[in-house]
Amino acid sequence: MSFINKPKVAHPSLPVNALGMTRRQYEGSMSTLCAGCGHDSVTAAIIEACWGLDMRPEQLVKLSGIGCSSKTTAYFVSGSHGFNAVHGRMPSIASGANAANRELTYVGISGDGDSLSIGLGQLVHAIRRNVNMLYLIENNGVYGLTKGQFSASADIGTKAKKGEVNQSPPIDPVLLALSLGATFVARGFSGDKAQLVPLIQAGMRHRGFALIDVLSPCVTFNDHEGSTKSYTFTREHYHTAMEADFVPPAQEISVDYPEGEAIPVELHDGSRVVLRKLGASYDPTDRSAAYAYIEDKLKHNEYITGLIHIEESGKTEFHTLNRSSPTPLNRIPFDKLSPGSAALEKLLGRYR
Amino acid sequence: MSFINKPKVAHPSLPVNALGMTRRQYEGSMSTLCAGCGHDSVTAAIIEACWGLDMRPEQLVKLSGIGCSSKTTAYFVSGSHGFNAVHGRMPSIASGANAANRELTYVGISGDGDSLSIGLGQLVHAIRRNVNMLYLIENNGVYGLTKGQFSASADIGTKAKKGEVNQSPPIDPVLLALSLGATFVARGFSGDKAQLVPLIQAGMRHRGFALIDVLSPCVTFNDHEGSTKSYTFTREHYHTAMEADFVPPAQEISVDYPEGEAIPVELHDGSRVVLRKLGASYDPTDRSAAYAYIEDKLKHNEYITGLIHIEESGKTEFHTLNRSSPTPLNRIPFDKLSPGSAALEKLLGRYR
Amino acid sequence: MPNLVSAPDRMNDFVLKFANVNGTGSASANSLIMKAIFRMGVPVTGKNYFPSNIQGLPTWYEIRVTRDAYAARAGRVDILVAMNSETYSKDVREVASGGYLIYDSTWPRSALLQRGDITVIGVPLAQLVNEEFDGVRNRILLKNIAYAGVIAALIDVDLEVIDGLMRESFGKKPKLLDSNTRALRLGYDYAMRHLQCPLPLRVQRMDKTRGHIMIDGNTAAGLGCVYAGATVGAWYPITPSTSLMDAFKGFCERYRVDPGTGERNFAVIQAEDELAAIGMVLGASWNGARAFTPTSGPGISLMNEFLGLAYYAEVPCVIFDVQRVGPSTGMPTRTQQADIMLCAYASHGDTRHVLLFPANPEECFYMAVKAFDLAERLQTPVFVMSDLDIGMNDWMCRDLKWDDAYRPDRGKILSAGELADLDKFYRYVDRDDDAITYRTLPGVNPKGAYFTRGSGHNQYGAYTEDSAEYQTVLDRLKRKFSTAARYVPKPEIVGKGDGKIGIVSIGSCDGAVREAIDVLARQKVEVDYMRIKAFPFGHDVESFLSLHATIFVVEQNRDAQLRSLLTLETSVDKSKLKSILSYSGFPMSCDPIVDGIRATLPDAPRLSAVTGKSTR
Amino acid sequence: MPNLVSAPDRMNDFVLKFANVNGTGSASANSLIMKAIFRMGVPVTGKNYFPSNIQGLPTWYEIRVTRDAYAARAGRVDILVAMNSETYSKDVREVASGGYLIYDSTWPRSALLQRGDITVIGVPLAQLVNEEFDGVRNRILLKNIAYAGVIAALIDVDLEVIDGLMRESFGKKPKLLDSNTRALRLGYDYAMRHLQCPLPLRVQRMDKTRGHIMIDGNTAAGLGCVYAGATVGAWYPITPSTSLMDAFKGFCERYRVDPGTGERNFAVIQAEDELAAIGMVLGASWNGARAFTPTSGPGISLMNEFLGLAYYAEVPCVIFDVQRVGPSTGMPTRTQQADIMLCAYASHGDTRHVLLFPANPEECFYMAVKAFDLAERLQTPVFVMSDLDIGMNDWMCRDLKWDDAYRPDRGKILSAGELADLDKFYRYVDRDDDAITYRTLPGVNPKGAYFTRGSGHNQYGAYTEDSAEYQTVLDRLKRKFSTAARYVPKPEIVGKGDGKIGIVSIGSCDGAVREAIDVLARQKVEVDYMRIKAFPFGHDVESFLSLHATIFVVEQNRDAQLRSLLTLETSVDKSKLKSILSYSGFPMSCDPIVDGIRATLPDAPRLSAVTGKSTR
Ligand SMILES: Cc1ncc(C[n+]2csc(CCOP(=O)(O)OP(=O)(O)O)c2C)c(N)n1
Ligand SMILES: Cc1ncc(C[n+]2csc(CCOP(=O)(O)OP(=O)(O)O)c2C)c(N)n1
Ligand code: SF4
Ligand code: SF4
Ligand SMILES: [Mg+2]
Ligand SMILES: [Mg+2]
Repeated sequence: MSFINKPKVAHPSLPVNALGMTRRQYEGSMSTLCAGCGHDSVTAAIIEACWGLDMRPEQLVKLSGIGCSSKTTAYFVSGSHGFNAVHGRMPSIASGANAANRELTYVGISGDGDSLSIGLGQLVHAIRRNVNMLYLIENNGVYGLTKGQFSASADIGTKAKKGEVNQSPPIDPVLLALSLGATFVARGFSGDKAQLVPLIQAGMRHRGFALIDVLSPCVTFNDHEGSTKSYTFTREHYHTAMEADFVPPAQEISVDYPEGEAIPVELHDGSRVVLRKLGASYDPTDRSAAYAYIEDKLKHNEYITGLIHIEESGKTEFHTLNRSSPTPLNRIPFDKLSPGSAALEKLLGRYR
Repeated sequence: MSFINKPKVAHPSLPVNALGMTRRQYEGSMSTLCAGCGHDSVTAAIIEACWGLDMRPEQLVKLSGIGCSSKTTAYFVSGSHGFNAVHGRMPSIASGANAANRELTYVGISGDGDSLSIGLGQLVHAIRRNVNMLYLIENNGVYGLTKGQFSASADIGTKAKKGEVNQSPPIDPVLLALSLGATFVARGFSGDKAQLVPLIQAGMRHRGFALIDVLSPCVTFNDHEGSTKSYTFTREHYHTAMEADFVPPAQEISVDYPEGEAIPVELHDGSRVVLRKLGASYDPTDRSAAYAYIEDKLKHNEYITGLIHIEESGKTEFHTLNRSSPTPLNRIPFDKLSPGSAALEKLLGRYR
Repeated sequence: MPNLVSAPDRMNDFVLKFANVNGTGSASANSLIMKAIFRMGVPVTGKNYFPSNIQGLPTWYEIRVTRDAYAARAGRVDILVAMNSETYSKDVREVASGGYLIYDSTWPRSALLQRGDITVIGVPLAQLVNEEFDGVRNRILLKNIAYAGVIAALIDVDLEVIDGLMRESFGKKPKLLDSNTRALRLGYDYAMRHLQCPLPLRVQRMDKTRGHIMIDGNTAAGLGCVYAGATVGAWYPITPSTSLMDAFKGFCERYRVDPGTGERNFAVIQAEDELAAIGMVLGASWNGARAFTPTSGPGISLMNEFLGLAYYAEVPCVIFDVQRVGPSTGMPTRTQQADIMLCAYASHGDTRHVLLFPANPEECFYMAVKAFDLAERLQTPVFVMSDLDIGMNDWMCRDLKWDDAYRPDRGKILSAGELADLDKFYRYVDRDDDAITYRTLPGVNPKGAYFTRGSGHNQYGAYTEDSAEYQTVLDRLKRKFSTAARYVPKPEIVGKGDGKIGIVSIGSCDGAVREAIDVLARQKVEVDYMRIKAFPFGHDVESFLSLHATIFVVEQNRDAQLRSLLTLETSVDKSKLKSILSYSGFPMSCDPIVDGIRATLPDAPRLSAVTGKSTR
Repeated sequence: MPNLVSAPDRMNDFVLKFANVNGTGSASANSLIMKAIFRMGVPVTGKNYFPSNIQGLPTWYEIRVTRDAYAARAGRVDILVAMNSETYSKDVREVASGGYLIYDSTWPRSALLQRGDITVIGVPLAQLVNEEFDGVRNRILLKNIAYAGVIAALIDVDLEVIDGLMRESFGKKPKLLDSNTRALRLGYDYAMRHLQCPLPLRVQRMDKTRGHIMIDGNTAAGLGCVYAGATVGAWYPITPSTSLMDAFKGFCERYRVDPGTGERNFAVIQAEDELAAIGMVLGASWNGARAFTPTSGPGISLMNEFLGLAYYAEVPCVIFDVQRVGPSTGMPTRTQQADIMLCAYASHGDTRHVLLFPANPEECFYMAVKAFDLAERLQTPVFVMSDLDIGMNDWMCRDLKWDDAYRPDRGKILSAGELADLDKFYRYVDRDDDAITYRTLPGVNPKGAYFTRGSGHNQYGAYTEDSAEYQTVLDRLKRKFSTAARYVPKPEIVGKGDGKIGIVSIGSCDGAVREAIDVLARQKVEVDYMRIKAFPFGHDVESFLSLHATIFVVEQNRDAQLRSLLTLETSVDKSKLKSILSYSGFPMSCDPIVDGIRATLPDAPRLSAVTGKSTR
């Protein structure tokens, strides 16, 4: 059984969604991040996305590692369970949780340090396993919570607050995910909520591992002149290549797109994302093409944003490959799990 | 000071190298691997390569993790120090060792399990750090030492000895290294020693991280019908795209290559690799091109072998970026390291 | 030929050891003999001493025929089948005086003629087999069956029984059945014709194995997980724990797959390493599934950080530590009990964990089930401390029984209804005064939502850096451990329990201890015995310790880790605790125990040379 | 205004606490005051209680003015500068009766008028600053300096001294110097004009800080690594250890870079995680460099597997564990001593590790050097067990001294020459009967080549699965630990050493213990004190324990981990060991010690309310 908590005071002015819930009811506890931190904007986008999806709070599971970014799971949808794991190990927690109950919506929030340094192995293998979840990296090029060391996503030539210049090649989460065969790869910018919300909604509804790399500047340690992850630099260098509109199941596709420009993709729950190429010269369903395009742009310091690649068959999703029963494993009645005394008696023959 | 051990009995029939050493003197203890294991052929190639390079045994450092492949460091060059680390963690040992003494030649031997599962994070970051070493993966698609479970390099559709079919996308070490900006990326086959030896020699002389993925079949657990890592399958599906000849410093390039076909690359010690394209339609110094080519071929189950990509500037090599003194850190006289009492006295002013 | 033992003496009471090369398929021949003896109603144990390698190195298989049903390693060899030229000389030395050595006389072995006090029997096995069969691999395999035939004749194993076993294994493969039967006869007939059969050391039908099975601990534990209703298993392969997950998977494919749809009621995840494996188990348990991971020492070391999270955030999980020889990679195919301290206190900060100590495969089955009940009841990690000897060797155990009335103890989980009735849910408030608080599962009711974290939290589940709030939770966790002491299995006590000398031990030492007690009894030395089954230690452990003046703590590690745990976690005066340690990597025999205890007795002539080494 | 303390009493003896919001730059203002008092020759300590967060949460800075030079937290507050509205009410409650509270009266604070037993002083700081300066950020920063000015006036800090300090920090930035000086005057003049200055709680010049410095333990440890000749540092950032590597790097950039070529005689590697960090340290040490890693609890948990390898393969390495509150992520910005058991026995299998326990920054410097000597001499991991209180707070210490005659003890490393003379080198043969064997470095001589492995090996360094060979090495490792006991620093013993009552403690408890001893002395209670500096414990530790009838073990964790280690690793009867535990996360004060000891005395009225809480 499940339970919808009605808006305590049905405030007439506040718009409600199909569950009769206001945006407020998707909020969490107060953020303790620095004023202006990109992560708070991402939190706002997630709240908007959940409200728009008419998400039942109890259907959502929030997971994270350790870092300023990882703290944000406490700042949205207080009606959902949250699991703040240890540093870099959230993917394994998410994989296990998802194995136990395939019905819920899993959202993992991580940082570039949490995901690309200590957590790289787990991230890569969660992608390989195609765990059905949205994995969102709040990417700021530094370790915020430990006061600004370079992370593995720091670009060559970027300058640290104390002046040090990074010279090691960055790990780009988008290229990484593409090279590993991820079925949903997107990039966003904390400063562009309009673009981010539908990406998050599509990612939540995608059947399989959906990675969104969100450029989310750290105002305290990486927002200065010479940093390639500052607000200014990001604003100047990000380009939407693949605009995505999200259309819920019931709804009609209202906007009418110019002939041939729109690519609608149906998600497993019946909702659709409509992709529109903005200058991008490749087919978003062609992974290799996407890789080549992104990599080429990165060489010129251009961050391509939008829904970069999608493959919606769900063929390799974890439970599909496992042939798991449709009933979540944590709800299968005990008598279907335990073979009982008769079977045991029979089995013992093998060992005599 | 260093020390050359002369052939105990200068056996006239056995050819000797510039150090007066026979191939025998580059051997190690007796292999305990299964008869026919691909890894033993790789060991033979390494012995040949070291002999051919007139390598002083004490100049070589052998490192490995845990696995059948990782055992092989005991089977070559008994005159070299060996470090058999814990499972998947050899890259960090190698990075530290290399930091302490930049003068020696570091060879890391690993397996697909050791490198792509438990060890993935360390491998990736050693590549990023561009540690000056040869990293050789003896890739058989399974965990040999633990009796044949699939590793992360198992191809989609490959069949296990017990019949199970793998459906998770493989991690290809070559694509991984290319996407991370590795400066020397090659692939070989344990069954093709002629191709492998010069690759190993070039990898040892390359200034920076040199990765060689060697297809090295496991006769006991992954050499059956239906496996894509069996001898038969590999023989049928590997194609040399970029032949590499190794030419030691002193030597002339003897072979005369047909006009325009040969691309000589000078390595930092003055030796050269001469690359010859065999059908490959890309420039081996162009990383993106290499990536696209390899990835496309892999889609059709074709393993491209040879020296796939090389960038010899050494610009991002660990010690270059660190601006380390040319004298190895482990040999700097103590008085150059410890500032002494006067300096301390002066420093204390800060803290009053 | 010399024969120092008189027949009736050693009937159904001797040790048979096979020296082979690994990867040559000798295992099936060896277990054929063992199984046959078992089916003749005679108790046996089988111990496999194999290398950490796949092919070509020495490997041994030891069958103890023990009419008294002792479970321990005998510590002597009466009949040695020397099939590995590499180890001939070493093997010859190992045979007890008056024993027998069988070798392949196809090639002359002067080395074997060294000893006059044993009987050396040559059989031209290779020659016989090569004349009869072709194919290199085929000949290697059948040579094993051939020597099995020779042994059958020599120790008088009922051919009918062996035939039955072979029919069962090759039933569907008539060709194989035929060649194996022929190979067996080849050896059997040769022995009957040329050797004096049977030997005085021989088998005679008894009725002591009825109601028993031969099984290894990993198989039993895997089966226990199926019966406990575990649905998620995450692991990373490591010897000697690998076969536990193989077993679980195998049983699930048999019992958990819908015949119609092929849908599976389980998920086995091969993780990328042990850090991920335990993470998956935590995620699944937190989400309401029964989940577990099997591993060994190195895996436990890697799980340390997550284990601290599980302790502090109170997430149930079950870990099987099939211990092997440490430190570090150590000897992966040898046995030890050296992870006790690590598991009891795993992770940084103030932590403590629940441990169960199975003594044999039978207990692996029951304790696997118990482990899940305890983990969910106590909301904390529970370790099942098995070892290579229990996990990978064949033990004779009583039939496993299952009570169909059993229902899992899921502990304090609030249902949707209970949540609806609550006006507010707080995760870490001690409502029942047993230091165990209520938890909720995702997907049930937004009122149950809470935030699980390894960072400082107060009893309401909120983040805190406040000392008092932090201490409230930490102090309750300490009290919870006292609650745990009441829930875990009580020790097994043998003897009046108040004699002067007491032995305290755990797990796979049990067989050796019981045998030592018999040996000592025959020497008029009386000792009581307490086998501890779990940590934390309860009242019974305390009282046994206080009732005995001298206590010998028997365990398989260098640093007396069980003794350390007793010293720290009970009120015992440690000067009372004497250690008897065995950390050779081989399963324990009774000798060191007998010697150790006798050495402390006033009138102690070292009798073990006679007593200990004799199996009776 | 009420004033319950008479002036002379509290001269140079009171506690000043600043309540701020983190990320507002209050730190510089607070340390300005502390440094000024220090320069006036008056002993001080500064303790920073900050949140695990970057900006916007409450943070406190506590300055103890202590003419008796006590190092511990006082456990009381006399003057509170309440600059954080969020915590006003909590802060007000904390002021000791008769104390003072200063707040920003720009906005009325009715909440402050709750207490009649303290003096509340309002200063319109925001108003003053806003009138004088512009720029949001600028005003926030200068407001801090302004209240520093107010405090200077109230407690009579010499303005000259403060000006001097400001000139030093802003010397090259005249604009900043000017605005800061003006802000300081702003507060100072206002106070002089409107408030009764100075307060009875005030500072007066002394000459007790000559030959001393104010430094934190991480800086001192980082400096120690430079002086010890460490060339490779590998780490992964984690509070509270991060500043140790920052310091090392900073000093190296000053002392280890060739001015001409810019070539660097060091390498600092930011690893991808702690598993890699310790791996790099092992690789570098194995290869002959002095290498180290600073970390905290979670890092130690992750290093467990590698630590077992280092122990068994005998690879030197130095680990700084700057302990924080556990378990799990715990409270990263609070202090504790709860990794003792983990570090002593880290990793699976039978292992044991060497620990050093610095008590203050001064010892961090010397013990850093000692750690490298011990690690190389003993060829094993050595842990320096610091904590957040020592590592990140400013302590008054004696000047650090360096003996230019010092040469590193590299231990038993065979030179090229020695190797040439050997006919054969064996890595693990105990040639000197001290259980320490000879090692060789790569690149020197092929005769020195050996194979380092965590798998079973014999004394010749060869792979083995043979019990006897395995045990030979494992037994020597155990003996090596006894050798270690002779090499590590001896305990520091205060008192006759044979009184009835003894206190045993470690590390940062030292200040609180010494103060408690004074308090008790004034109550005619005599106690001896042993501060343990290292594990394994040597003879001196044993004899102190045996000489005292009652022993109080004082430590900062829940589970009495030091007491546990003493119970296991000495012959002491544990019933003699009483625990005094503090695990609130705040540095220890003398109160619990005084209370704990008095409580056990027959005639014990709890005096601490008076004694403990008073700082004299
Ligand atoms: C095992 C472990 N090592 C180190 C830390 C310290 N630590 C906390 S957060 C963090 C990095 C966070 O960086 P990122 O993931 O990018 O998050 P951000 O703060 O930048 O949003 C580190 C190193 C830790 N908590 N645990
Ligand atoms: C921490 C840890 N986990 C698991 C193991 C067990 N183990 C040993 S080797 C190995 C896999 C080896 O596979 P690979 O690297 O491909 O080497 P191969 O044997 O195939 O050459 C595993 C899982 C271990 N030694 N240590
Ligand atoms: S430090 Fe950076 S990442 Fe962390 S909260 Fe502040 S702005 Fe955000
Ligand atoms: S098991 Fe496979 S990988 Fe290991 S030695 Fe045998 S053939 Fe080689
Ligand atoms: Mg970040
Ligand atoms: Mg492999």
